[in-house]
Amino acid sequence: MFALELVLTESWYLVLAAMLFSIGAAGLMIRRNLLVMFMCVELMLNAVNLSFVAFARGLDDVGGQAVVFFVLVVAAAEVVVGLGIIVAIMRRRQGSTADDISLMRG
Amino acid sequence: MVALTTLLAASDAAIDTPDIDWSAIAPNLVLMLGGILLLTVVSLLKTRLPRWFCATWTVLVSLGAMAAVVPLWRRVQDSGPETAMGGAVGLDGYSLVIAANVCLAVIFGALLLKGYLEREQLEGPEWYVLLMLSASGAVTMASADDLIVLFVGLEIMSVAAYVLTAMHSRRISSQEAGMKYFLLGAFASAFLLYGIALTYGATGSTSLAKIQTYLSGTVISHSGLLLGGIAFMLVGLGFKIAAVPFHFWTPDVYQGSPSPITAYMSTAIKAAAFAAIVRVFVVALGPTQVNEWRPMVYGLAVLTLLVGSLFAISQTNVKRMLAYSSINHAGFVLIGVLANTPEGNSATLFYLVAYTFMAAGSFAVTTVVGRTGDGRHSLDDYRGLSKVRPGLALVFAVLLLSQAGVPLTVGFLSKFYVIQAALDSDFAGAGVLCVIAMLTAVISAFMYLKIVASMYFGDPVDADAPAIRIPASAGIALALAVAGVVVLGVLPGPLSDVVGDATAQLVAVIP
Amino acid sequence: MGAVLGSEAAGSRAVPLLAVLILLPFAGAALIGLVPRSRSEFFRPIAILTSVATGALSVYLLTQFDRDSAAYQFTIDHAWISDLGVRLHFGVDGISLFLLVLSGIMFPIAILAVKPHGDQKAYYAWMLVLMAGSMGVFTALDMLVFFVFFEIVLVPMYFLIGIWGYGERVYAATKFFLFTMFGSAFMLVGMIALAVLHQRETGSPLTFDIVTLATDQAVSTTAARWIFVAFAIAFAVKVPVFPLHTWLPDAHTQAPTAGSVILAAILLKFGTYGYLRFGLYLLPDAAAWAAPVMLTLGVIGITYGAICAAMQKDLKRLVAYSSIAHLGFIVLGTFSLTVQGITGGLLVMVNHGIATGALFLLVGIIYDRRHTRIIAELGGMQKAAPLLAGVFTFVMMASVGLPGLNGFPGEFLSLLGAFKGGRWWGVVAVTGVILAALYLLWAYQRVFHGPASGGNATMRDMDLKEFAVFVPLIGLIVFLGLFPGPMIETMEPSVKALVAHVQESSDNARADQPDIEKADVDNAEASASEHGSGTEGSAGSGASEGSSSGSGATSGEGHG
Amino acid sequence: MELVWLIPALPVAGFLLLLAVGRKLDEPFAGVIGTLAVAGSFLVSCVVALDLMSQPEEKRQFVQTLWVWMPVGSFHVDFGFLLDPLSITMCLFITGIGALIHLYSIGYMKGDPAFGKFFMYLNLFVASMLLLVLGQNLLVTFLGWEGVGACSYWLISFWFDDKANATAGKKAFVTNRIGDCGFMLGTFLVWVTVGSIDYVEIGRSAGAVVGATATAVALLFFLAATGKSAQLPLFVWLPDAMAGPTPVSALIHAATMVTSGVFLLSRLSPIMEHAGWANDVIAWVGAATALLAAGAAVAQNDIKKVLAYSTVSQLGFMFIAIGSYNYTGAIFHMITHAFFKALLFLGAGSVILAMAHEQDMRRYGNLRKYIPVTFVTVGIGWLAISGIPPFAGFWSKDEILAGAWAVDGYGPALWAVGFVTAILTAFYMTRLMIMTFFGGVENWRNPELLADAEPEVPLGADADAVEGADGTGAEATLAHAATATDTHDDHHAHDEHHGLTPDHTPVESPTTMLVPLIVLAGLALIGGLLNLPFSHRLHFLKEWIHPVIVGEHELPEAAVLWVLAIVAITGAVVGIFFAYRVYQQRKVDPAKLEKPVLAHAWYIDDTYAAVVGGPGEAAFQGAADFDAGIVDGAVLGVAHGTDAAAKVLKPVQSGIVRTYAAGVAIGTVALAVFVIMRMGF
Repeated sequence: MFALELVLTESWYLVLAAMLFSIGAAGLMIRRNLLVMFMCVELMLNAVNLSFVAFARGLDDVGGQAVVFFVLVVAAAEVVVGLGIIVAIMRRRQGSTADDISLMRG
Repeated sequence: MVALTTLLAASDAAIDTPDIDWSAIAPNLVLMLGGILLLTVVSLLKTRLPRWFCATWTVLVSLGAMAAVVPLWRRVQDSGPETAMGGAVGLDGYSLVIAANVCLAVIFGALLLKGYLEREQLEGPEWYVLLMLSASGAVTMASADDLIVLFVGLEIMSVAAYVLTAMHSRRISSQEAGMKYFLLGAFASAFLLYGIALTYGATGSTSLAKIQTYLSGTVISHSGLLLGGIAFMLVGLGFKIAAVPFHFWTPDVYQGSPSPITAYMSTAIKAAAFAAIVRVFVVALGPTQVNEWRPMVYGLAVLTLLVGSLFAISQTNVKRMLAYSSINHAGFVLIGVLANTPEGNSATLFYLVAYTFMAAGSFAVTTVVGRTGDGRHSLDDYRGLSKVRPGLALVFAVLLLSQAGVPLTVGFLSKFYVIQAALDSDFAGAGVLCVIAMLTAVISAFMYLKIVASMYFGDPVDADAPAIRIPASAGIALALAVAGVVVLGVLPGPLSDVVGDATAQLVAVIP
Repeated sequence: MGAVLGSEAAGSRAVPLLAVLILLPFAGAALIGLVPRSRSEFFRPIAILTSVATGALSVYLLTQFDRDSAAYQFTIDHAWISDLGVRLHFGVDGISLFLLVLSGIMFPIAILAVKPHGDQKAYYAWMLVLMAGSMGVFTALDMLVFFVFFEIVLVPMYFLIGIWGYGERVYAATKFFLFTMFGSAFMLVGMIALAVLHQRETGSPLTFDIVTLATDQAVSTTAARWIFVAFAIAFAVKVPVFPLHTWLPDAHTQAPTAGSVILAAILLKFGTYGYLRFGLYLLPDAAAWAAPVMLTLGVIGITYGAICAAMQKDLKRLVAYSSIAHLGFIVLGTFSLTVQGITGGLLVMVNHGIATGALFLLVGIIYDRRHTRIIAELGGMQKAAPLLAGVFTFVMMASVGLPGLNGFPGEFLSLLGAFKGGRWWGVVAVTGVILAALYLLWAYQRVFHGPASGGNATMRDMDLKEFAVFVPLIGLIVFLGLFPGPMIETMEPSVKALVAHVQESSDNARADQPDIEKADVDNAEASASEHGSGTEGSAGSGASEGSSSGSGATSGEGHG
Repeated sequence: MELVWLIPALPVAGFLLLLAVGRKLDEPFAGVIGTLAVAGSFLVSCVVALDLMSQPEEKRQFVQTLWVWMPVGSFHVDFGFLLDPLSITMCLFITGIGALIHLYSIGYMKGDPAFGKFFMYLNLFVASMLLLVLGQNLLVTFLGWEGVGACSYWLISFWFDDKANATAGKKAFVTNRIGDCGFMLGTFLVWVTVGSIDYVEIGRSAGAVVGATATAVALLFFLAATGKSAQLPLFVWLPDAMAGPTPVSALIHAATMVTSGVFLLSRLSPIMEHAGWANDVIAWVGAATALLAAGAAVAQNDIKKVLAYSTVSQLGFMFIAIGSYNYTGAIFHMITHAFFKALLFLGAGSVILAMAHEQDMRRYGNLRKYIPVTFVTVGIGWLAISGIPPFAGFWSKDEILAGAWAVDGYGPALWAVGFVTAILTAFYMTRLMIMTFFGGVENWRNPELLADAEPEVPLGADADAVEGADGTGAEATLAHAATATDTHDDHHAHDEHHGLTPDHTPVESPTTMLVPLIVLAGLALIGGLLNLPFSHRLHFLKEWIHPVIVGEHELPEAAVLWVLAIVAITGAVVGIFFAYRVYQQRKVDPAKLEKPVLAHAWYIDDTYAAVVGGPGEAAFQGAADFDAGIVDGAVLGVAHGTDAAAKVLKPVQSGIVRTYAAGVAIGTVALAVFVIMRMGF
C-alpha cells in the first residue's frame, strides 16, 4: 500500500494565479455584460493578490502580504465608482450590452 | 535572561516605525487636504457657495501646492535628493517638477471648468474636489519610490478621473467615455499590478531603490519573472500614457469627456504616468536592464508615433484629432525615455511641461468653441473662426503650429530636446527612430494645418450657430497657455535650466 | 583652414547692425499688430517705412563691408540656449552679403508694387515677418538659429498663399508647408547628429556654431556623408531640385503677386545658400563626394525645368518653371567647386531674384488687367500696351541671359565653372541657354505679338506709378550686367577661401580617392592636360589660381 | 586712337536718345538722329583709321580697356576694345554702309507708326555690331554677338502683329542661340587651355592650343559661325528673316551681321592655323552651302528670297576662303559683298516700294521704264555679283576661287564647286534682272496673274521647336509680305491701300533712298581696288590686315591666276547668257529649271519643321506630362497613400470596448513573446 502525497510548492500557486488572471482577461474580452466584465477585472486583481501572497511566502517577506490589503482597498474603491458609472448608463439605456455602447469610434 | 534580552532586542527591532517627514510630501498634502476640505465644507454648509468660490479655491490650492514645491526644490538642490516615508516617497527635482506641472494642469482645468459648468448649468463642487484628489494621486504617483505607492497613487488619480469623465450626466458620450475609460483602466491596472507582483517576486522588494541595488548587486540573466514584470508594468503604464497598442481608449475618452476634464487629464495624467515610467524603467531598471526593456519601448514608440499621426489625419472631429496628436506626442516623449540618460529625462520633462501648455491650451479652445452642450467639435464648426473670433483663431493657430513643431514655439524645442537626447545616447536605431519621428511630425502637421486652414481660409458654415462666448476664466487659461508656448519657445533658458537641474540625480540612485 | 572663413572681423560695431536688421521688420509687424483694424490707413505706410528702412540699412552694410577680407563681419554672438550651446551668432561675409541686400531691395519693391485685397493688417504684418525671417536666414551663423528662421518663414508664406492667393490656394499652401517640413525633418536630425558627433569627437561642449563646426571638421567621413545627404534633401526641397520641385509651380502660381516675387527672389535662395553654408562649408569633403550627383541634378534642373516651362499653358506657371531652370544653374555652379562656378552661382542667385521678381510683378500686372494668365487667352498686347511690352521684353532678355544684362555674368560663370570642374556636365548644361530663349521668346510672342483681339486690344498700358516700381529693377539689371566687377570682387575673398577650404579638407579626408580631382581641377592644369598640352598659359593660370586660394589659406592661419 | 570708344559710343548715345524721346519725336527727326549718330561714328572710324595707318606696322595694335568686367579668380575679363587693322576695317564698312542704310530708311519707313522705334533698334544694332568687331576679348565680342542677335530678333518681328513675322524673329534668335552654345563652349575651352580669352593673349600663346584642342575650338566657333552666318545646317532662319523691313535685310541680313562669323574665324586665325581638319570641314561646309543656296535661289519668285539665298551662297564662298586659309580673300569678299548685296537689297526695297509692296517677281516686268535710277544701280549690283570685271565682286570671288585652287589635296574639287556656284549666281541674278526690269510684259497689269493667290515660294517652315506645326514658311513669307504690306500701307498713301492693282503705275523712290543706292553702286563698281591681284603693291587689303592674320596661305602664281580668272569670267558670261535664253527669249520653259526641290531649298527647312514640330514637340509635351503625371503624381501618391492607409485603419478603432481590451491583450502577448525569445526558449 502506498499513499500518494502531493507537495504544493509556491510555483503551483503562481501557476494558478496566472491561470486566474488569464481567465479574467479572457472573460473581459468574451462577455458582453458590463457587470460580468467588471467581475472579470476583479478576478484578475485577486489573481494578482494570490501571486503576491505566494511570492511573499516564497521570499519569506511580509511586504508582499501587506500589498494585498492595498489592492483590496483599491479594488473596493473601483467597485464603487465602477458600479456608479454602470448604473448611470443602465438607467439611461436599459439592458444594453457593452458592444452597444460604441457611439464614438473611428 | 539572555533569552529575554534577545527577545527584547528582537521586539524593538520589530517595532521600528519610519520617521514621517510630512514636509517631504507637502505639495501632495496641500492638494489632498484642499480637496477634502472643500468637500466637507460644501457638504456641511446649508447655503450653496457662490460659483466663483470653488474655482478660485482650486486655483489657490494648486498655487499653494506649487508654492510648497519651491522650498523642497531648494532643499533638493542644496542637499541632494532623498527618500522619505521609509523609502516610500522619493524627493527629487524630477518629482517636484512633475508635481508643479500637475498643479498647472489643475489650474487649467479649474479655470476652464468655471465657465463650462455655468454654461452647461451643472452643479459644481464635486468637479473641483475630484480634480484636486486626482491631482494628489498624480503627485503621489510621480514621487513614488515604491511600486505599491506608485500603484496606489495611480489608482487615486484614475478613479477620480473615471468619475470626472462620466460626470456630465446629460452627455451620453460622456458616460460612454467614462465606462470605457473605467473598464479599460481597471483592466490595465490589473496588468500593472501583476507586473509589480512579478518584479517583486524576482527582486524580493517593491522599493525601487532596493530593486536597483539588488539588480546591480546580483547578476540575474534572463530571469523570466523579471522580464515578465517589466513587460506587464510596461503594459499598465503604457496604457496611461496612451502608447500604441494600449491607446484605444484615448480618442474616445478625450472626445467624450467634458472638454475641461480632457484638458486636465491629457496633461496631468500623462505627466504622472511618464514620471512613473522614468522612475521605474530609467532609474530603477535602467542601469542593469536597459537592454531588456529598450527593444520593447522602441517598438511601442514607433507604433505610437505612426498610429498617432496616421489616425489623426482622417478625423473630422477636432477633439479626436487632438487626442491622436497627443498619442503622437507620447511617442516623442518615449524617445526621450529610450535615451536612458539624464539628458533624456530632462528632455522628457521639458516635453511634458511644454505639452501641458500646448494641449491644455488646445482643449481650452475646444471648450469654448464646443458651445452649450459641448458638442460642436467638428472641423466645420471651426470654419471661418478667424473672421468671427480672430483672437481665438490666432491663439489656436499658435498652439497648433507649436504642436506641429514650428520654431520659436515651445513645441519645436521640446521635439529638439528629445531628439538631441536620443542621438546623444546613441542607442541602436536612434537615428532611424528620430527620422521616423520627424516624418510622423510632418504627417500630423498636415492635420494641424487642416484645422488652421478651416479657421483661416474658410467661411463659417452655419450662420445660426450660437455665438462663441469666452468667459474671463477661460480667457485667462488661453492667455496663460499661449504665453507659455511663445515665451518658453523664445526663451527656453529658465525651463531648460530647471529640467536640467531636476534630473541631475534621481533619488533611487541612492541605495 | 576654414579658419579664414571662420575668423571674424575684429571690433564688430557698438550698434549690433544685424540685430537691428532682423528686429526692425519684426518691430514693424508688431506695430501693425497693435494698430486697430479700424485705422487701416496706417498699415501700408508702416509696412513701407519699415521695409524701406531695413533695405536702406542692408545697403549701408554693403557700404561698410570690408571688401578685402573673407571674415565674417558685423558679427553678433550672444548665448541663447545655454545647455544646448545654442548661440545667437550672426555675421555676414561676401557670400551672404548680397543675398542680404537683395532681400533688402526686393521686399520694399514687393510691398510697394502690390496692394492686397481683403485684410490689410495681417497681410502687411506677415510680409514684414517674412522679411525678418529672410534676414535671419542669411545672417545666422548657428545651425539651430538658421533652422529657426528657415522654418519660421513658412508660416507667413503659408498664410500669404492661403489667404491672398488664387485658385487652388489652400492646396498650394499646404503642399508648400508640408514639402518644406518634410525636408526640414531630415535637416533637423542631421544638424543634431552633426553637433552631437562633433561633441563626441572633440570632447568640447555641445555647440551648433557653424563656424566652429566647419573649422574643426571633426566628424568622420561616413557620418559626414550621411549628414550631408540629410541636408541635401532639405535644401533640395527649398531650391527646388528635381524631383522635389513639384511644390513650386503650385505655390508660385497660386501665391499673390508679392508672394510669388518673394518666393522666387528670396525664399528659393535659402536652399542654394544652404548648399554653400551647410554643404561646402560645413561638410566640404562630403560635398565634394556628392558633387557628381548634385551636378547631374543641376543639369536636369536646367534642361528639364526649361522644357517643362516651354509647355506650360499658364504664364505664371511658366515663369515658375523657369525658376527651376535658373536655380539649376546655381546648383551647377556651386558644385563645380570652382571659384568661377560658385561666384557665378551667387550672381545668379541675386540676378534671378531681380529678373524673375520683375517677371512675376509683370505677370501680376497682366493678371490685374486681363484676369487671366492663360497664355492662349492673351495675345497682341504690345499694340495696346507698348510700355508694358517694352519692360517685359527687357526683363525677359535679362532672364534669357543676354550679355550686357544682369542675367548673363552669373549664367556664364556658373557654366564656365562647371566646364572647368566637371567638363561634360558643363557641356550638357549649355543647351539650357537655347531652351531659355525658346520658352521665354515663345511665351512673349504668344502674349504680346500677333493680332490683338477683345480685351487684349483695349488693354490699359502700364501707368507711370507702376513703371516707377520697375525703375530700380531695370537700373540694377543694366548695372549688374555691365559692372558686375565690384560685386564679384567683394565676394571673391570669401569664395576663394571657401574653395580652398573644400579642396584642402577633401585632400585631407581622401587623398587616396580618385574623385578628388573634382575639387582641384580649379587649377587649369588638370583640364589642360586632358588635352595633352600643359603649357605656360595653363600652368600660369593654374599657378595664379593656386596662389590666390593659397593666400586665402595663409591669411586664414592667423585666426584659427 | 584713344577715340576708339567713341565709335560704338555714338550709336549707343543715339539709341538712348531715341529710347528716351523716340516716340515723342515726329519723323523724320528720329531718323535724322539715328543717321547722324551712325554717320558720326563713321567719321570717327575714318579718323581712327588714318591714325592707325600713320603708325608703323608693328604698332598697329591698340588695346583700350574701359573697365574690369568679370574678375573672377584666374578668369579676368576686361571690358575693352582691340583696335587693329582688322577691326577698324570692319568698323569702316559697318558704319559707312550703316549710315547709308539709315538714310535710306528715313524714306523707306516713312509713315510707319513705330518710326522712332525702328531707328532706335537700328542704332542699337550698329552699336552691338561695333562691339562685336572691336571687342578686346571673346566675351566682349560675345556681347556684341548676342546684341546683334537680339536686335535682329526685334527688327525681324518689327511688324509684330503678324504672327509670321513674330515667328520668323523668334526662329532667328533661337537658331542663333544654337550657334551661341558653340561660342560659349569655345570660349570655355580657350580659357581652360590658354588661361585667358583676350585676343592678344590668344595670339601670343596660341602655341598652347594644338592638336585636338585646336580642332575642337575651331569647330565650336565654326558652329557659332554657322548660326550667325547662316551656313549649313543652321541657315534656315535667314530666308525667313526677310520678314523684316527691307533696310533691315540689307543691313543685318546681308551686309554686316551675317558676316560676323567670317570675322570671328579670321580673328581666331592663330588658333585656326593649328586646327587641322577643322579647316577642311569649314571649307566643304562653305562649298556645300554655297552650291545648295545658289540652287535654291534659282527657283525663288519672291525677290527678297532670291537675294536671301544668294546671301547664304555668297557667305558660303567666304567660308570656302576661311577653310583654305585665305583670310584676306574672305574679308575682301565680305566687304565687296557688303557693297553690292546691300545695294541689291536696297534696290529691291525701292522696287518693292514702287510696286506697292508686292514682292513676287512674276508680277513685275519691264520696270526699267518706271524706275530708271533703281534699274541702273541694281544693274551694277547684278554685274558685280555675277563676277563681271571690273566690278567689285569679280575680284574678290576670283581671289577666293584662286585660294581654293591652291589648297593642297582637294583644291581643284573645291574650286570646281565654287565655279559651278558662280555660274548659278550669274544665272539667278540675271533671272532676277529680267523678271523685274525687262521682259516686255508688265505682268501686274494682268488680272488673273494677280488673282493667282499662292505662287510657288520655298517652304521655309518655321524651325521653332514648339510651333513647327503652325503656318509653314510658305504662308509665312507670303503672309508677312502681304500683311507687311497692309500694316505698312495703313500709314502710306491711300491709293496703295489695296496693294497691287492692274492700273498701278510704279514711281521712283524719294531721294533719301536713291542717294544710298547711287553711293553703293559706286562702291560696287570700284570696290575691287581694295585688293587688286596684279602686283603685291596693289594688295592693299592684304598688306593692311596681314599683321592680324596668322598662317595665311599664298595664292598660286600669276599664270594660274590668269587662267582661273578667264575661266571664271567665261562661266559668268555663260550663266548670264543661259538665263537670257530662258527668261528673255523664252527658249526654255522656266518650269523645267525651277524644280520644287529647288523652290523648297532641298526640303531642309521642311525636315527641321517636321522633326521639331512633330517628335520634338511631342517629346517636350511628354516631359511636361511626365512632370505633372509621374513626378507630381508620385508626391500626390504618397499623400493619398497615407490618407488611404488612415482610412483603411480607421475601423480598427471600432468603438467597442472589448476590442480595445483585445488590443491591450495583443500588445501584452507581443511583449510576452518578445520576453520569451529574450529568455531563449
